Amino acid sequence: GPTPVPTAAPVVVTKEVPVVVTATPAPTKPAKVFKVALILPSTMDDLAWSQSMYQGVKKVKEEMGPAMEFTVSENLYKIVDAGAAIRDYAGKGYDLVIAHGSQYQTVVRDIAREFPKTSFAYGTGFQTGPNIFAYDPQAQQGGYMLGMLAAGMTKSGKVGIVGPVKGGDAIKYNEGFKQGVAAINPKVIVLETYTGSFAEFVKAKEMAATHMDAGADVLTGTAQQSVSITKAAAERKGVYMLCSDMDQSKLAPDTVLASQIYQWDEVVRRMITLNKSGILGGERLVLDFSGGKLQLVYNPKLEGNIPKDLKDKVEKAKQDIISGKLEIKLP
Amino acid sequence: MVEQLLAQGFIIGVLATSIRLTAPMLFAALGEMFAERAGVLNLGVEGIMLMGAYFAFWASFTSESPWLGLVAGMAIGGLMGLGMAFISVNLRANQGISGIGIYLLGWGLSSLFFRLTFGAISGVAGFQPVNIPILSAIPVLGPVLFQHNVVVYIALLLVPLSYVVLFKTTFGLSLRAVGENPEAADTMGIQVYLIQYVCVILGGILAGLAGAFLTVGQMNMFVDNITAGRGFIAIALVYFGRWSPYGILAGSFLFSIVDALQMWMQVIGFGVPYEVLVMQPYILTVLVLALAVGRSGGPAALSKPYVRGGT
Amino acid sequence: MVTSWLKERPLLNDMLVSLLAVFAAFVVGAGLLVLAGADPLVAYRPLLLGAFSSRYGITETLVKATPLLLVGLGIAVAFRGGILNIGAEGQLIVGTIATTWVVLAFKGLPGPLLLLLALAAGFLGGALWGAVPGVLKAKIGANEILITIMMNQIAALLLGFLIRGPMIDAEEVAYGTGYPQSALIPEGSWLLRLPQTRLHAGLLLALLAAFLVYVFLWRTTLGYQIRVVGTNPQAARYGGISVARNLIIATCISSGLAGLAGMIEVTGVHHRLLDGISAGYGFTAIVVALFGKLHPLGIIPASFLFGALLVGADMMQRTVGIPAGLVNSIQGLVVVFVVSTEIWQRRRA
Amino acid sequence: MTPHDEPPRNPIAPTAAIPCATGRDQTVQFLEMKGITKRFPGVLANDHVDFQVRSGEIHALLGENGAGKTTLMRILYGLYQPDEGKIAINGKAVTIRSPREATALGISMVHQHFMLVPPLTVAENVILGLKSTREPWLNLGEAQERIAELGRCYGLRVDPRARVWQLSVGEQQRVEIIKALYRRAELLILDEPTAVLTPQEVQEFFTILRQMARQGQAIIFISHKLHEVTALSDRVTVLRDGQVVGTMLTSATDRQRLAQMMVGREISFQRYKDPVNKGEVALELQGVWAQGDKGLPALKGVSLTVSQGEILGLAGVAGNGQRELAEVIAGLRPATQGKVVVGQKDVTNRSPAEIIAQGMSYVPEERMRVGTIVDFSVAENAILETHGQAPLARGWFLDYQAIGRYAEKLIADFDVKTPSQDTPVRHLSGGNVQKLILARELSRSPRLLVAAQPTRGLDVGATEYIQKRLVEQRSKGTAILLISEDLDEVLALSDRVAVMYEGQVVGVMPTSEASVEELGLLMAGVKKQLPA
Ligand SMILES: Nc1ncnc2c1ncn2[C@@H]1O[C@H](COP(=O)(O)OP(=O)(O)OP(=O)(O)O)[C@@H](O)[C@H]1O
Ligand SMILES: Nc1ncnc2c1ncn2[C@@H]1O[C@H](COP(=O)(O)OP(=O)(O)OP(=O)(O)O)[C@@H](O)[C@H]1O
Ligand SMILES: [Mg+2]
Ligand SMILES: [Mg+2]
Repeated sequence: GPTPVPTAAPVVVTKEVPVVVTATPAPTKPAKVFKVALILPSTMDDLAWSQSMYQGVKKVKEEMGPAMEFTVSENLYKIVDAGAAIRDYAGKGYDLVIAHGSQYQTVVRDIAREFPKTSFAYGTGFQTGPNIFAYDPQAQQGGYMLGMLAAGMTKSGKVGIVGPVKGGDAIKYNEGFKQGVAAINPKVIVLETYTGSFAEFVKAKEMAATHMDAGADVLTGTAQQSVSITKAAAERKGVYMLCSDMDQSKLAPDTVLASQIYQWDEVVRRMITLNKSGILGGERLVLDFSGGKLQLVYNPKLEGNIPKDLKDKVEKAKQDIISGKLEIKLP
Repeated sequence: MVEQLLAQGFIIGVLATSIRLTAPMLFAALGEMFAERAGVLNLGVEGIMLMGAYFAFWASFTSESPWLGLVAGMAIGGLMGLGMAFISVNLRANQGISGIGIYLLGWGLSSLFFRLTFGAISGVAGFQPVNIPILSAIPVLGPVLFQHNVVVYIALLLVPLSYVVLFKTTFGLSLRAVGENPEAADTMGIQVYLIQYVCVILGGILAGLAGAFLTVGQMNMFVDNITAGRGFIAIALVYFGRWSPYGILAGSFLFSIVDALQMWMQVIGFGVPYEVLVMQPYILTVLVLALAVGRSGGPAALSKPYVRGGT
Repeated sequence: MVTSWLKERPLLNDMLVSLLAVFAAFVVGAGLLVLAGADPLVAYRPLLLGAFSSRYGITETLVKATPLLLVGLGIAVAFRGGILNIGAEGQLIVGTIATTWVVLAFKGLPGPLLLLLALAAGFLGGALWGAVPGVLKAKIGANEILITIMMNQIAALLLGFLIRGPMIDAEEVAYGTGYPQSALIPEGSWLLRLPQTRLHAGLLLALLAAFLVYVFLWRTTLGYQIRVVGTNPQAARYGGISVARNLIIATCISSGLAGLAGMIEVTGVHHRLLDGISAGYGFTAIVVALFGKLHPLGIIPASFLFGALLVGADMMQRTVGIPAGLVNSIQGLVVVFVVSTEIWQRRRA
Repeated sequence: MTPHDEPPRNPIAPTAAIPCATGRDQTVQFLEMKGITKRFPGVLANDHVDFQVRSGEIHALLGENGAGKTTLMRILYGLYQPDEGKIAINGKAVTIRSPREATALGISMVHQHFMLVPPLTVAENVILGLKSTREPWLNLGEAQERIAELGRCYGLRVDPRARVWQLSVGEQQRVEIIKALYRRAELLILDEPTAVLTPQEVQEFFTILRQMARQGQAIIFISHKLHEVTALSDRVTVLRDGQVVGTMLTSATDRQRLAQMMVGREISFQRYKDPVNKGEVALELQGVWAQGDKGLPALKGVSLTVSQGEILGLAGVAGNGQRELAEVIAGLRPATQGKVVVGQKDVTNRSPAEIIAQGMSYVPEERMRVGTIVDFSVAENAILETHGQAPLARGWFLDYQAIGRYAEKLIADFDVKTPSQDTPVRHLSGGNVQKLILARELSRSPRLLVAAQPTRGLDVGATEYIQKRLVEQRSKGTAILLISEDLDEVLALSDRVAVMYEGQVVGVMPTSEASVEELGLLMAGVKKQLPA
């Protein structure tokens, strides 16, 4: 039978947003209301990169209540459109404009120059500016731990990565994953493929199937199309999926073993605080396990299947990463 | 590496995958073939596929029956075909533009409705592969041909069926005449507009079916823009196949097999950059077209709206 | 009565019909808005006025109109020569690649010279990409629709490959983000901009191009030949006009203009090579060209109209926070309704 | 849903019976059209036309180009709706909303421009729109048999399995007739059917028509060739400017009178020609071979010379290689063997441009498809070959003043009837299109003019004018190769006559020594002239 619909929250919000805005049109807003705009490359319900950030901001919004105003523009993968949106928000006097993708770096830099009073943020990235925050998830850290799990759980000795494009968040995660696998069992083969797009869902699923035909019994992957991988894995017996960005176990309760999840709310909170204290940018906000902004969550339903010693090894690696004893190098 | 390439598992994998990839292309391309044979160029296939995909998902989700999903996909496809027919046959709109309009509309509506009805990604059971008894046991051939879900078989059967309809029935004769020379057909008492309507609607139904296959036969879920350009490829394949069912079968299978092949080559891990591998099906199509297909006129009256008495 | 009165004023008639069509589209769209839980009256304000109300709206409209105009002109030239160029998207991308590569390769040169180089590179890059289907059609009659559709995909993937491999920004590699994008092009090669906006000098270039295309098609012997070939190839051969030669010339000019649009996007807007740099201008421009009745004087307003529609739609989505899908739907409705009412417009040759 | 969408009165194909014999009452008034009026933007195509046809009669319909003949017939066939007027069949008032209804009423039409679907076979074309006896399946086998049968008893030889694009014009003509017979038409409309046939074919064709009439079929026969009308028809109706000038028994009138009724003035059928004074050879063909569209050799070693100041008439049945020959000379079709010399220059397989530069002009058989760009204005058509030359062009740029003056001159010199030089050619009548082409081709004062079917489908007036201009041009010293299937024309204009049969020149003789009978035999391939 069909799996139940997960939280319908996004729907509620898309309806709630207009009310907020129309209630208080941009120019004549009371001074203390803090206005945040969010630019998303895919949809706010992609169960991945975009939705994770969207929910982060939403969380902060719920805390601050009327003191904060929050608008979101989705599906702006194309930089031209995103640029238009960013500029428009800046012009409308928003305090913080978050462009959620590394591809936005250039446009953000361009526009930030012309709106010195506005805070801008983008990521994954490192180049900051006087009024630009760059946030930088250390995806390789969670990748490493999930890699360890993969190597420990595989029976066939083959695990597969279905990537979107070779860049940004994806390569950092994949790199960490491969090192994690090697740490547990160098003999385990890592199959690595890319669809060439963030949104080739059908191809992603067929690639996942190909991985499994080739013998892989643990899969992973990033970006919005990763739901396809999860789905593909769910349709075969005895295959595990390891998620990044968000926990997709709702979509496949018997397949998703563990996930690395991003605590964006922390990042957003930090940026708001800085902004209010007059610091509009210049800081590179790192998301990692030590800061607790990255977390590893197990799917309670399957957690039991993981051998104790493997889980301990992962836990140890986590502690070493936090303490800085273990650093995952990127090529 | 080479021995891996020659391994049986590899070959079976490639062929099986390519057949799964072929199915949606076949539905959409065969549908477009009928429309174009009757003289109507429908560039809106992509949009119709997306609508079919969404409604099939919605229906099978709520009814828990993938079959109802297929029906819903075909229904909405036919409806959009009807719209396209009205615009291009009665209103004689430029078929190039109206197609693009239909595409935008279909894409937009599908993702809008999805947001309103679901709001979050979720899955359906969809069609499960059925192993045809005995046949599926045949080594190599079995796994390749006889271990798919029923919709794949429907797609393959549609090829000879379309051929028969096109070349062995009165209706087929009339529609070929309409696409070649509507004035002559008209003077011979053929109801040109009626034929064009039927064919464009049929094209819509099949495009809807193609979309439905993606959501309830392949992905078992819906996501925004799930077709990712397959509708346009299908149109290309109609030219590739020179408006003939068997030509289209050859084209879409060739295209899919190369796609499946490049996936496997990535899995096996060649030194080649993956972009180059992903490019292969497209490059190949261009080459085949350039070297083999050559001149392919197509129906003489294609995309020329017909009005009795000229003007 | 009215209709007959309008018949004497065909242009007014056409505009009125189009406006009514757009209105009808919005009425239907209003239904969808209500469905999405938004108040149509609130939503439509930014859609209709957004593009004109603010300095931002106006300039953004022009920013979008610029590539639409250039590509649209190209598509018109091809059309007049009897070719349906669906490949503008790919040609535009290759234009951006060629431009960025040349500009980065000759960093040292003074700005103006660099810009001239970029101009040539963009045009030639697009033209070369377009020459493939052009030559194949002219020499072996291969179908250009199919080939250009395929070559669009190839171009996109080629771009991806280059900005991840050969052309990737050294800094990105150094840091390890490896985000796929080229290095910034030297400031000298940036087109002039109106401060506080993205409006750049490329617009003037596009308008100049419109004038030149008009002159080319209707005032030069080559333009005449291309139109003959496009309208009746048999008559062309009979009249001693080489069909193959003119087909190739037409496609090259067409794709060259698309490449030029790419050059302008790089030097005017992005200042570097990025994934998804084209934003589907190649397709929208087909609609623009046909709206503009394949005539520069029509394509100029058409490109502005669509620029405004795109900008207004974005603003509507932002101010009212409706799902992106609704925006596509309404744009689709507008296209469908306007094209459906052509039958009540004067038919132009 | 569709504007012409009516109750499915789809006629069932008659099951195989003897297709020939069906006796009908010869005396009844089969068709009566009363006060038919049809307006087109700016034209009154039919003006209160009264027109009757009896079963078993052959009724000729005469009139100049644009007189309204085709329009009247298209109304009868349901392709146009009349603005005013009534139609009665067998005394019953009817409204004919579409060809389907016309067919159901026993009306068939052979159109001035054939209504065939080239990629389909003859059989497929014939059964188009008919229900098969094995619905929904096609029953081509049965159709092919019946077509063969009809072919036998009417002497209409054509292969039912051949694809129509492979057929000669004459064969296509037969397919059109078969379509009518197959449908058991009681009234057959023939719009200029003989324009494409040889004398022999015309004779056969007339026999067929007379036989059909004897069986009680009513036949409406439209032609510009008065001698055919007088030879074939029982009654004649003459149209001028959309009005009926009169209807009379054919026996009670003659060519001169009919011509006068049509045109409203005297027409001279004599051609006064000054004697030949041959100049140097302008065109020389040496053993030219070439392939036809079907990939078979269409020219098998053609050798000819045409000198300046003479008209060489090239007679022959349609589809014996005349068209291919013209195309080879014009550089539009490659010669596989042999030599083509224009002036002193060997132009074998050179580009059309080069050959044009050698002073070759060509009036192609297909006016609308090849000779002109119908969507372009008269002026733009006038400069097709010369647009690159001064004064029309200055460097890369066109000079529209000069072009305007040039077009005006052509229009005036060849009195082309057109609203303005900016009018699209598609709005001109056939005769005026031909005048425009001739004007364009002659204005280059060519060394050689190849004219293919220059007067086909043109009315007496236009024909007379075109022929006059050709003779003038020849006297100015141009060498003219006149390709025509109209023997009278060939005999009237040529100084020498050549005959083509199956891709070869089977005879060349001075016109003085040529007779219709002899030429006819040569054209039919019965007789072959021994090389003198
Ligand atoms: N028995 C067959 N097996 C496989 N393919 C076939 C067969 N018969 C025909 N085809 C394919 O169908 C196409 C159309 O069939 P066919 O050419 O017989 O009909 P047609 O009337 O010529 O079609 P067209 O409109 O292309 O002329 C052929 O070009 C061929 O590719
Ligand atoms: N569809 C049409 N639209 C506008 N005008 C038309 C149309 N068809 C015919 N006419 C005009 O009506 C008049 C009669 O045309 P028609 O074809 O009946 O003449 P015709 O006697 O058949 O001439 P021809 O001997 O050249 O065939 C002409 O002036 C023609 O230009
Ligand atoms: Mg006529
Ligand atoms: Mg064929």
